[in-house]
Amino acid sequence: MLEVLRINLCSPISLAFVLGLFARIIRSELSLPRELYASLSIYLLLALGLKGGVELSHASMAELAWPAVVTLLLGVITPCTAYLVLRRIGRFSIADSAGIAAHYGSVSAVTFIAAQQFVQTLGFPAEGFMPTLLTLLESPGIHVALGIGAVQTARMASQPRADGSPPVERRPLKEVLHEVLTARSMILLVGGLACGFVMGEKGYEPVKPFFEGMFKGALTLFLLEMGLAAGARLGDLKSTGLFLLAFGMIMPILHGSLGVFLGHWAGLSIGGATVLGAMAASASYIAAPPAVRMTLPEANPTLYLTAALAITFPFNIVLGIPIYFQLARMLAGGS
Amino acid sequence: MLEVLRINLCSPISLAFVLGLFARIIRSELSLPRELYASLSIYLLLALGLKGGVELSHASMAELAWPAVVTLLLGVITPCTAYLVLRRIGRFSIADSAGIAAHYGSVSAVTFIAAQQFVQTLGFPAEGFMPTLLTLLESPGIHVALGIGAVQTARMASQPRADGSPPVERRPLKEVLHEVLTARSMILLVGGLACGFVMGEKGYEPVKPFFEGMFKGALTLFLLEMGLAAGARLGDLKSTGLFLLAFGMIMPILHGSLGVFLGHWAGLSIGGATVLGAMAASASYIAAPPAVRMTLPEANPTLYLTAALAITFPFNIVLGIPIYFQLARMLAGGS
Amino acid sequence: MLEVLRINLCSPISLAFVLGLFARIIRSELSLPRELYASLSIYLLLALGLKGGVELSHASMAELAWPAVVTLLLGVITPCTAYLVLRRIGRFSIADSAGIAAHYGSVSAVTFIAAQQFVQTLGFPAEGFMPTLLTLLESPGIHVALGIGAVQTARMASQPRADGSPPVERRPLKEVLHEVLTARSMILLVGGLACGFVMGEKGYEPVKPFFEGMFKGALTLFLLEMGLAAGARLGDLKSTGLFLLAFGMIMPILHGSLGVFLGHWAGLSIGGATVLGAMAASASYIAAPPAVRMTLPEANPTLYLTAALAITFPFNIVLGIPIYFQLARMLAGGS
Amino acid sequence: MHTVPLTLLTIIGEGLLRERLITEIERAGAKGYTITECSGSGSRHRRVGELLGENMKLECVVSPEVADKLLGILSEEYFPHFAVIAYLSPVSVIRGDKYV
Amino acid sequence: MHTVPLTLLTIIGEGLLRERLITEIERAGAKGYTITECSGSGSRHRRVGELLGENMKLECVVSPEVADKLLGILSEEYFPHFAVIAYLSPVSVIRGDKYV
Amino acid sequence: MHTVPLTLLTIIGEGLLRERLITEIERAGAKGYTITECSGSGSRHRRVGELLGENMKLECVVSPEVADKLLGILSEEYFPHFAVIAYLSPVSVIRGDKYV
Ligand SMILES: Nc1ncnc2c1ncn2[C@@H]1O[C@H](COP(=O)(O)O)[C@@H](O)[C@H]1O
Ligand SMILES: Nc1ncnc2c1ncn2[C@@H]1O[C@H](COP(=O)(O)O)[C@@H](O)[C@H]1O
Ligand SMILES: Nc1ncnc2c1ncn2[C@@H]1O[C@H](COP(=O)(O)O)[C@@H](O)[C@H]1O
Ligand code: NA
Ligand code: NA
Ligand code: NA
Repeated sequence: MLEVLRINLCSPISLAFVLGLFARIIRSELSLPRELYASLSIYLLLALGLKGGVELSHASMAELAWPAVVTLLLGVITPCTAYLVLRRIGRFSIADSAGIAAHYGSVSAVTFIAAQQFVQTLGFPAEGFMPTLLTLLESPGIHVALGIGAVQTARMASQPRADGSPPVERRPLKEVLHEVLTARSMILLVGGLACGFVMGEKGYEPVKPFFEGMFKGALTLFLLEMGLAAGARLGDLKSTGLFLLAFGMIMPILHGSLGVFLGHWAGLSIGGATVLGAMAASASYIAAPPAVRMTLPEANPTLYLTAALAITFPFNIVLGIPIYFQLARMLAGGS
Repeated sequence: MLEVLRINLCSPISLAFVLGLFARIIRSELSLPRELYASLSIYLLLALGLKGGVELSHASMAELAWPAVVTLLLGVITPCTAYLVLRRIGRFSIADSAGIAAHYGSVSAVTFIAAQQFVQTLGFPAEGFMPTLLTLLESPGIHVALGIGAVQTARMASQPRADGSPPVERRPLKEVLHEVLTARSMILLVGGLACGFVMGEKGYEPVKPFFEGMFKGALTLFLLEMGLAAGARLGDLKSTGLFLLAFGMIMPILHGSLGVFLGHWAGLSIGGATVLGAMAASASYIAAPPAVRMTLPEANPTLYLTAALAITFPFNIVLGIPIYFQLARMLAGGS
Repeated sequence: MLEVLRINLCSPISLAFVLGLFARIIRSELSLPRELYASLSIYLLLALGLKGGVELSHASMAELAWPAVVTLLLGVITPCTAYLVLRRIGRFSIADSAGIAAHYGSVSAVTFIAAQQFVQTLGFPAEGFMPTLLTLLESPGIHVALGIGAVQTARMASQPRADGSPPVERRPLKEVLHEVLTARSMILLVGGLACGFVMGEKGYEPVKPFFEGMFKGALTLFLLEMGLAAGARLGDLKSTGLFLLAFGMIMPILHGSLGVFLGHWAGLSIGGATVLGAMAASASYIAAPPAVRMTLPEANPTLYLTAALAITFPFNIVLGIPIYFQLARMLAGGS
Repeated sequence: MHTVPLTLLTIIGEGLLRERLITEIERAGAKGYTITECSGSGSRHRRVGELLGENMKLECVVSPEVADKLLGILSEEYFPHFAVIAYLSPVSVIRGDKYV
Repeated sequence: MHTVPLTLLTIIGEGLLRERLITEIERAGAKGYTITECSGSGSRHRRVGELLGENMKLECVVSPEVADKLLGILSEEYFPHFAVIAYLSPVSVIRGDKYV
Repeated sequence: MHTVPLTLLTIIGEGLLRERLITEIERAGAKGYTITECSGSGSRHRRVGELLGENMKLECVVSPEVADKLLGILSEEYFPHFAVIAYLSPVSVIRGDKYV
């Protein structure tokens, strides 16, 4: 385990993240241009999709079926457990509980990629169809949690305006769904998968140096920015309290273990189960925040952004992934 | 022909374009940062120029002469045919006809690149000096069309102001020429050609992984953005009318065939003739729009932008290039 | 010497710089997006650091000691010589002299990289720990020069405000130091060195295609932008006068020769001494300008920006580096 | 030139609200608007373009009535939950009918 | 502080006009200007930074006379063909002679 | 809506001054501010985002007293050495106590 941890800590990904964190802690002016951040995330998601699509063309439906089912299951269970823990034990308001739960029900693409790279480095590559599972896990959790929030606050019943017109905010659920399904990350991932699937190995060949050769380097740069973003939130840790700190590290272990178990049960390899565990354990900080902000404006953004970005993300990158891997290996050994 | 079409449709370039188009049609929020778009276009033009320059150092003046002559000829003929068709058959206003003609008289660098990649994939690489022809075709068509517009409207005779000073807009032709010749795309292409020529194979070697290895991947990303831009214009198709829709697909076939014929006649290979055809068939959406907007402000931008970007560009990428290739192959077979 | 000059002039780096310069001279609208410039400089500095860190893990403290000492020495001597020449011979004001001296006491990372590439191309690679020296030379010169300026003008004694509060500008020296030490370029270089050191060859392997394979191409693009920036300052040459023009070319030769001598004396190879010479000869245009602007607002920015960017930078890239190389070779031959 | 006095309504706040606020002002009768990206700080802390995006400034030239109506909507439905401020300033335009 | 009343002229429109409008205002006597990138919508449809580029906002502090002269030029030569609007607002500055 | 008259202070100048100016206005009593990137030209030549960075526009809604105090500081300590201008304009806000 210690050796696994050491390898993980000395990877360019972890080091870049730590460098970013460190730069913020010593209050350096270093910052990546916003457009570079956006460009890198577009590149990473599209590359992930393309590669996944090319590999998907080799996979059979049968292989995919059970993993897909357990992934969707995770998308329903994790927002509920997160909500219950926050509301009952943490005593957060309904809006705050639902808002944070939406983040933990969804998934962080970078955590996914980091887990994928990690198991590959150790010689246990995950299944080629994992990016497909990633797309399945992205949105259900957000909707489940926002649904809980809506039902609990009965917020939908807000009054029409003096002149009889409905307030702009009261958007039909269809609209929210459309927004999440057509979100940038969805289009790039699903679109990439489709394009990769259609072009196949042969079409992929000429663009491989760009989308595969550069991938790890681009990811390193991206994690520098993630470190900077997480570092900027460290100061908020004081105001968010000890409970959230514990939540942000224990919840991932619970969700991650569940993910590993279900993945193993569904027939995934050690690498695949590890990655599914990391997905379940991760909290979204791309898709969830705007959806929550617009639908549950009463929820305090500091809470969910800090938990997802400054606690759970680094926890998973540094400690979580090796733990899920260890667990997956134990399970595989025992089966 | 069908096989050629299939190969073209399953290439990363076409698929990325379709993905962009699709994202706009389902009203996704996906958009590439403007700076990424600008960076990619700078990269593509410079890479094109450098590569072309390195290869130009192997070419003899004699080989280049006739192809250059027919290229310039195309730069004079195509804006005139486009203008006449628009004005006489389409019954567009003088300004609109001249404005659209300026776009079809110039050339789209991305269409050029797509054609180049296409013939290369099929094993019929175009001549190394093609980028030189691209630079020759970029500006004449714009000037010819704007000249026609100016003469026809006698717009140059606008009144001086009350205080006797001339209006700012009345710019001497020299200025317009300077603008087009020093435009970004010109500098990058011509400058790249010159740099590539001077550095030669040996100087090019160390930067090859960047400028050549990444080229197709970067092009794929660029076409995603082109698809988004074209998709944003699809809605305007309704207001621009059926005639422009037909024009945007038939004119390229005519200009493209002419280009292939002249290219073949001037001694170009099958690949070279195909690329020259694609150049003649293509409509500019980088150099032409601002020149037309500033010189012929009465022309409706919706018309020329929609025709060039939402009709002719996709038509060429998906159908046109394979057609010009088929034609070039027939000509070569019959000669 | 002539052959060395020719090789240098036909390198992609020099050619791209000249292209940028040329584009500005003919008043082209070409410009790189600011974010691309920022992204490239982040990439170059981080890549430089990482590579240097990986190689540092092979170096012994003993090898590094003397080169580090002479580098720090250069950081103290060069701002003083520059100040004296400017103040005594050039008759510049105290603020202007100190401001310009701060630039010549610090170092230009791009000049460093260009020198490194140059000696490598010629088969005389510099020591792997050179980036470490670069970080040592970045800040001392700025502080020495600003210190001279502060002492000479006794500017620190400015009056408190009417209401008794101190003016915002009067920052304790600790703050200025913090700013320079945590500046973007410092974090990226030093951070990159540390990360590279920790990850070692094995961790570096997967990100090498990105950080090493793309390096020269990215540098080429960056020099295009440098050419544009230098070209934009050419017009100011008229107002800055002949003395500064001479200063911007003679000072680098003096500082460069001193650097080569000290480097040779400290045991550096021909390549290493050349690079140390180029570092000493170069003038900073990243770290120094904002520090000088904020601390010595009376100093005229046109003077220091034009000298550093439009005179000394191109001089070093085109002529200086080959000269320092020639000198280093002579010294090595004579020893 | 003959100018007409109108009101410039400036709304500054979280960029996420962009589409929603555009819908609001168009429904209230604004004939156009201009949006600028910005950053800033107020009672709800410094906001400088993090994960939830930058601030934006939305400006529209409208009649005093439309401005008043929009201020009402903003203060009731936006000020409580979102980081938003709004203010009015007097402007003079030519072709006043373009804006009302 | 002693302040002087002057006029702030704001011109919003297609970014392509940048150089031409700068020439206009300098010829009319403006001593400085500030340009911001923006996007927007008006009678000539939504313009959000497509192929013809974004909108821009050009602001200059000028004397009322210069402002009036510029409004005249804009309304005659620019409003008919280009997507442009302009408005005036009252401002107070110190060192008033800097602007006239 | 019931609105309160306040003052909008606009400061335009070198982007490098950002942090220093924020400190100034906060010390003077401003409760918030908004910053926009811009470029421009004035008596100290055209400045378009070169090595020393672009210009910035800092806007804050404040009481007339705070505005006056800030104009004083600016004109004494900033106008002589830095490329900066500042002007005041009248605005109306609701929830006026938020700004003072
Ligand atoms: N009422 C308005 N308020 C604020 N900005 C406007 C308004 N109308 C137009 N604009 C801006 O001016 C540009 C040109 O307007 P137009 O000529 O009406 O298309 C638009 O793209 C907007 O940025
Ligand atoms: N007094 C002020 N002057 C200028 N802008 C302000 C002021 N107060 C707030 N803002 C802007 O309005 C946004 C939201 O303010 P708030 O709701 O107070 O957090 C801030 O992020 C600032 O951009
Ligand atoms: N008359 C003006 N109107 C609008 N902005 C101005 C004016 N004069 C100067 N500026 C802005 O203020 C900055 C500094 O001006 P200056 O100190 O005159 O060089 C310029 O770069 C412009 O952005
Ligand atoms: Na999760
Ligand atoms: Na054409
Ligand atoms: Na130096």
